[in-house]
Amino acid sequence: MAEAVEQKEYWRWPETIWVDESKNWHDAEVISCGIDLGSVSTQTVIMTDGELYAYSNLRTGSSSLDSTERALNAVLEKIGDMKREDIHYIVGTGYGRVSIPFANKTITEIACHGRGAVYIYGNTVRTILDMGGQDLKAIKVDSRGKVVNFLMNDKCAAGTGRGIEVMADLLSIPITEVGPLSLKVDEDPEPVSTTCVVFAKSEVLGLMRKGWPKEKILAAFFRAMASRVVELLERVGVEPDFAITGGISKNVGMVKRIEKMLGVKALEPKIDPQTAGAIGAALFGRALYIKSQKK
Amino acid sequence: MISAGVDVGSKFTKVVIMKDKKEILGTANLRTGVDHHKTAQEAFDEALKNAGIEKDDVGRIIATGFGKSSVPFADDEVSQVVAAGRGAYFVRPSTRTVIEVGAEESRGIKLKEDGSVKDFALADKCAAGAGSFVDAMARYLELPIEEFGKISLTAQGGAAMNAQCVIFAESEVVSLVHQNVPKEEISRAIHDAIADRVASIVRRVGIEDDVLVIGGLANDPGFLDSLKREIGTEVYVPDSIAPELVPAIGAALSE
Amino acid sequence: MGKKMEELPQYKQFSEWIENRHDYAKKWKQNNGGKVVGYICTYVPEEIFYAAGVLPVRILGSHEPESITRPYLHDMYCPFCHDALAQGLEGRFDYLDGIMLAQSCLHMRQVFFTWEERCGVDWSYYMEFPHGVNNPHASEYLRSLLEKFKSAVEEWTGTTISNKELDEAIEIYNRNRELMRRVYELRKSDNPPITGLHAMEMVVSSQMVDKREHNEVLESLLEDLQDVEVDREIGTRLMIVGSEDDDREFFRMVEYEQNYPATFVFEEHCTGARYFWNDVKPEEDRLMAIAKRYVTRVPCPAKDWPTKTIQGRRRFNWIERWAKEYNVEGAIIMQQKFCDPHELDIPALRELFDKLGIPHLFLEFDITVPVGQFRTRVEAFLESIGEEDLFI
Amino acid sequence: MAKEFKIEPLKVWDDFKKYREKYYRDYLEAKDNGGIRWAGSAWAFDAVPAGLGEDVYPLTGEPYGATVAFFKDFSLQALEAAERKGVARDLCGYLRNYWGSIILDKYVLADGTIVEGFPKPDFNYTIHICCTHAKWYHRAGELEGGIPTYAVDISVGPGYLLDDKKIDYVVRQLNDSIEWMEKVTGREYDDELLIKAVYAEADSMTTWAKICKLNQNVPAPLEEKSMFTLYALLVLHRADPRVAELYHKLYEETQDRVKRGIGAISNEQFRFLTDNPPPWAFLNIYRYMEREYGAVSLGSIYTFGLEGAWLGMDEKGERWIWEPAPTPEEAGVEITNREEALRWTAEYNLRYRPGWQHPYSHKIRKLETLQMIRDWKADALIMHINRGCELWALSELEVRDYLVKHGIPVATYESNMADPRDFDEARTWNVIDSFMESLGRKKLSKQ
Ligand SMILES: Nc1ncnc2c1ncn2[C@@H]1O[C@H](COP(=O)(O)OP(=O)(O)O)[C@@H](O)[C@H]1O
Ligand SMILES: Nc1ncnc2c1ncn2[C@@H]1O[C@H](COP(=O)(O)OP(=O)(O)O)[C@@H](O)[C@H]1O
Ligand code: SF4
Ligand code: SF4
Ligand code: SF4
Repeated sequence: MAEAVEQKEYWRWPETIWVDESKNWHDAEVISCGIDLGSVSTQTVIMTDGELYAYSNLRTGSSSLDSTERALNAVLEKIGDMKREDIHYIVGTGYGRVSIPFANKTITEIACHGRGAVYIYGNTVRTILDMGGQDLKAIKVDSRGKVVNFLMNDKCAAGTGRGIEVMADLLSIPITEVGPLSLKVDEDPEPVSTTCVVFAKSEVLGLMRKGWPKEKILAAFFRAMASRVVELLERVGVEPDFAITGGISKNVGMVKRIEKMLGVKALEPKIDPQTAGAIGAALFGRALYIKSQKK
Repeated sequence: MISAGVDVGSKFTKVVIMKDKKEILGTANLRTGVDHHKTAQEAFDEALKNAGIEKDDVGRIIATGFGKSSVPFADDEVSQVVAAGRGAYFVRPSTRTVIEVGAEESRGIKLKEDGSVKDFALADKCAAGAGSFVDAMARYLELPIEEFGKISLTAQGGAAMNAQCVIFAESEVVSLVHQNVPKEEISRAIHDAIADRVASIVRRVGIEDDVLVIGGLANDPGFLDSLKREIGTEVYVPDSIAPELVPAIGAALSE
Repeated sequence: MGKKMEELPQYKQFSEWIENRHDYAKKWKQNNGGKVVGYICTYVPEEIFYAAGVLPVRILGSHEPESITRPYLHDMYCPFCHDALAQGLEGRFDYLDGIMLAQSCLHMRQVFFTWEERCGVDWSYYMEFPHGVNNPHASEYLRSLLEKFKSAVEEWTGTTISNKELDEAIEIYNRNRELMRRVYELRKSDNPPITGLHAMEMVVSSQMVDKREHNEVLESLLEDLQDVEVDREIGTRLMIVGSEDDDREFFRMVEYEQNYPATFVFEEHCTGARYFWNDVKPEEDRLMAIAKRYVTRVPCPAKDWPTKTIQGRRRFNWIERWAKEYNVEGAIIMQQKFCDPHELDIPALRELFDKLGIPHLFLEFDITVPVGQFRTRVEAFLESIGEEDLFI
Repeated sequence: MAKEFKIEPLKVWDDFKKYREKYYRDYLEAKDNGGIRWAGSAWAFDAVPAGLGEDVYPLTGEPYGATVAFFKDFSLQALEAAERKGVARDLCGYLRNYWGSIILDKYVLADGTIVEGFPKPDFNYTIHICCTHAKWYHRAGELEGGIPTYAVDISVGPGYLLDDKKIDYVVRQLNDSIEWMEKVTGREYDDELLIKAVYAEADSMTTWAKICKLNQNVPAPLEEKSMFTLYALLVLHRADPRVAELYHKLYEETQDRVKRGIGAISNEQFRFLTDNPPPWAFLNIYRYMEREYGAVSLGSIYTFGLEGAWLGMDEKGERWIWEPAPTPEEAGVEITNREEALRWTAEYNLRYRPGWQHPYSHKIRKLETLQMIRDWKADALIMHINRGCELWALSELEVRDYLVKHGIPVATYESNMADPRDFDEARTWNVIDSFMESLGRKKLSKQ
């Protein structure tokens, strides 16, 4: 039995930790925290009186408890003098929200992305597409960011972030480059016929054998994925303004194709859209804290 | 005469060199690269080296496996089903049912008394019952694959996986981890899930003794254990040769 | 003050019946010396079996993963079928003396045929059943089929079924229906004393046990319900509409394990209202009376299409009525994966709820439901209906 | 060395192609001259609307769905359009192509020309036997903005168990449907035209059975891929006397081919049957079999039995008889009025259509298929596990098991008749090659 050589991890996307150095958190009345424990990534957001103050964006490890601890500690360390007790309210969201032991409350990622998107993009946003690690969500919100309607893909992982990671690995291209590379084709080829991640692998290998360049394969793959996404979006009905949150919003190959198929441009984010869920959670945290004080 | 079988699998490329269709002279097993052609050549060279012979000594080369058409130096091709059947019959002539589980594919083959194929069934779309599933899960639990297979044997059983798909299975594993389910139980649940899927394919051809399990996953004791339990009958693995080499043997045996 | 609602012994009884359904049937056989027949699909005219002293029990699945049906059933047949057939192949229904199908969807037929062949039963009966139940000739046609069916049962059991026995059976069945409707009636109140979980268990257990016994329990339940203490927060009033559904895990998750309170106030299922809502209206020709009941009952989507005109679906009128009467705030549209009859109605069903202004959530069920994935959806759905507090 | 057979193109081929092309165009243009358009299942009682006049043009849904499927690009658009409207992906593939066309408001002609505006029928007229038929048109009617729809329930059990009550049930509905059509169209119904159509229908269907039977000869005079084109007129408009006439021509020509030993392929050395509707976008499977293995597909219970009229199950339900069913003339029946015409068409269809027998037991299809293997001297069966039609999916795996137990080799591949996304070329060739090799057949190119 030959050794299975571990390849370079092309799927690894860059992690970030950020603090707004211009602010002094001691001035704030309410310090709220949102933690979005996703299947692929974990974001921790600290807000001071409903304003973004600090965040981290890290990979989710195989033990989520460690992941959240790590994520929260990473932000606190970066801030320097903030301790966990200084935070008034923590809201957990995301796939693993129930396993954040120190959260005061949990709220679904759907509500949080809706709320977070309005914070990031402004209150004209009506339709949000959240493209994350394992699922897609099409969310309609009102001007406050309250969810009016939503749809989620469930049956199939095709068209999700994990799927793109698998593809990046297979083609040995860093995940941050698959998007730009896929746009280097003049015209999109026919989409791959299986959007199934597992079977797309053999289809992709087949295309490689046929001598297709990698950008063409990616184009075919993203086109197939984008059409699944658009299908989901059109089922809730796209109303402008339209915005994309979640990790795949950083993949221009997907974003451009989705925009083209929909005939609608997505708003440009001012803040890392992967943090939308955690921002929403932190905002809810603030509201809940204020409410609890009134009682 | 010396013949060689080259099995270009989706993950590993295997070569077996045989003498007079009786004796195995040398073997090789390399990870299939993006360039199949190159891997096949390298694996072939390595097998020659192991056998201590030269290329010109080999009279006939037969390719099989999912990349069989990218072996330019082969004289002929044989389908995976026929190769697996032939190989299985060679290593264990009493075999009637062959269960092959490779990295991405699995199949069930029913053999006649003389070792020829009577019926077969391949995994359908969206069936994650194969080796890559194990690889992904082992990686997720941060266990070496050998370890991952072994610990399954010590489990009590009871945890279940519902996901149909490798990708979703990952999140099921995450949630099992969250529930503090011990790793051996998770391993067992994964093996049960794969065995379940493999069995449901093999049942299409009907399971008849003896059952021989081949392909890379036959190295995994946890899988074999779950499979036995699932189909309720004894299963065998080749005893003198690695189970993933069996299709390559079958290819080397082909006319 | 009465008992606490969750402690009512009748609720426990329903769930015990479901859990020990096989033991119950075996014991029933011993005690009554009669035959037990497994039926597939609620269009089976149970009254006729009952009149012949046969206990009809419904064949349902067990919600456990299985790997034994795929050699026979197409992958894209619904999970309920796979699950039901698995029970037969695993021998869990070994005690059955016979099985019967009243023709409904295609998937169920395959279960029946494969069961006939591979699960070993002495007697089996396939009854054609008009699919065009909205067609004026359906009752008469069904009556002719019932007549044949009745003779077959008589021959099988060596009895003759006279009007007297039919009347008795009709009465017991009607009584069961009426009692269950009365329990449902209580759910219109602001504080329903029964959750969807218990209501579903009530209906499912009635498909598994002797209706006489079931009636007794229902009667005592109605008595106890008069002054029961509702010690739970009702929260959002939900209705569930869709295919066969006896998945207790799901109900439990929604009503008992949610972040936000919610209660099902209505189940429009063939394991819910569709099963029992309509009575047999007595008339001289007993078979005609039975035929009319099954033709005019709340139809399943497999049979609900107009034979002429473009008018709507009969089932939708019921759904609309129930949604209003029970003051429904949100609907869960649940469907067995791959169930064609339901799928064909879903786009129109969504339009209906839109029209009624009732928010709705669509879920596809499998043999085992991914409770984790569903939890998020249900929670988000409940958040979107209520939870104004989050927005200041 | 294998024997070489003479081959010749079919002379009637062009006539069949032309009829089909004209059919879709006629439907499109029907309104220009005040004609009537109706749409419905290919299994609808085609002869009944014929009584509304000589200018009545049908559009049958399944063949339309298959036509769409054949043009992959358009099909993708249609399927996606339907899915966006919440139509589930596992529903009948034809239906999704059809609803998709309505939603896109585009109509495709036989040559692939895409016309803007899906032509709405005056009414939908269909039958219901699978779970889909009636609901298909009910919803289509809604999507089309309220087109009236009539569905005849024909799920009355297999032909050999028919009784008067069952036939009555169907005939009554047919009678009602005529009144309804008169109301919907405002036209007066002409019984003479009905009678003519009923004769033509039986003539077409029985003649097709006779043609299929000729394929029992070695070499087979026809192969299945061409038969898909040839049987199409039956699903389009079998009650049209011109269609009956074309089948007579085809029958004569095929008889002549048999007499002269003309084969469908020149190198016939392996004979197989298929099962279920094929993946329309990938009929190259058949060419692959011919080219690589000298294998000819003789037909299937689908091509023979969808629209062919056969005696079928004997009265006891023990034996399947592959003999053409009698036409009224052959049965010595004279049809003189509406009631007789409706009774004839009901009974003839219910009794003699193989496709209408399957949903009532596994046994029928098992006996039917095994008998077919024997009568047509086939070496094997290649089964398409079709995700696109749940009616034909019923029993298929039981049939497979039954054949294997009887020593008949069976291969299965998975795909979809009308959704090209479900076809996996590499996997399919893999199955076929494995299968042929396991039967000891080598590719001709490698010999
Ligand atoms: N910098 C990046 N460039 C391109 N893709 C990225 C980048 N960062 C993350 N992604 C994509 O986003 C996915 C993770 O999305 P995310 O919303 O964080 O998932 P979740 O919250 O569900 O865990 C990754 O799988 C990857 O495909
Ligand atoms: N020692 C082992 N323990 C467990 N699984 C193994 C072991 N060795 C190989 N495998 C499994 O076998 C698979 C490879 O099988 P193989 O038959 O060589 O694949 P293929 O021919 O499809 O490329 C790997 O994906 C791995 O999951
Ligand atoms: S295996 Fe493929 S088709 Fe199935 S759920 Fe996963 S990605 Fe989707
Ligand atoms: S859920 Fe649907 S497909 Fe399944 S048995 Fe019921 S009606 Fe049939
Ligand atoms: S599912 Fe099959 S039988 Fe039903 S309408 Fe579609 S093609 Fe016809």
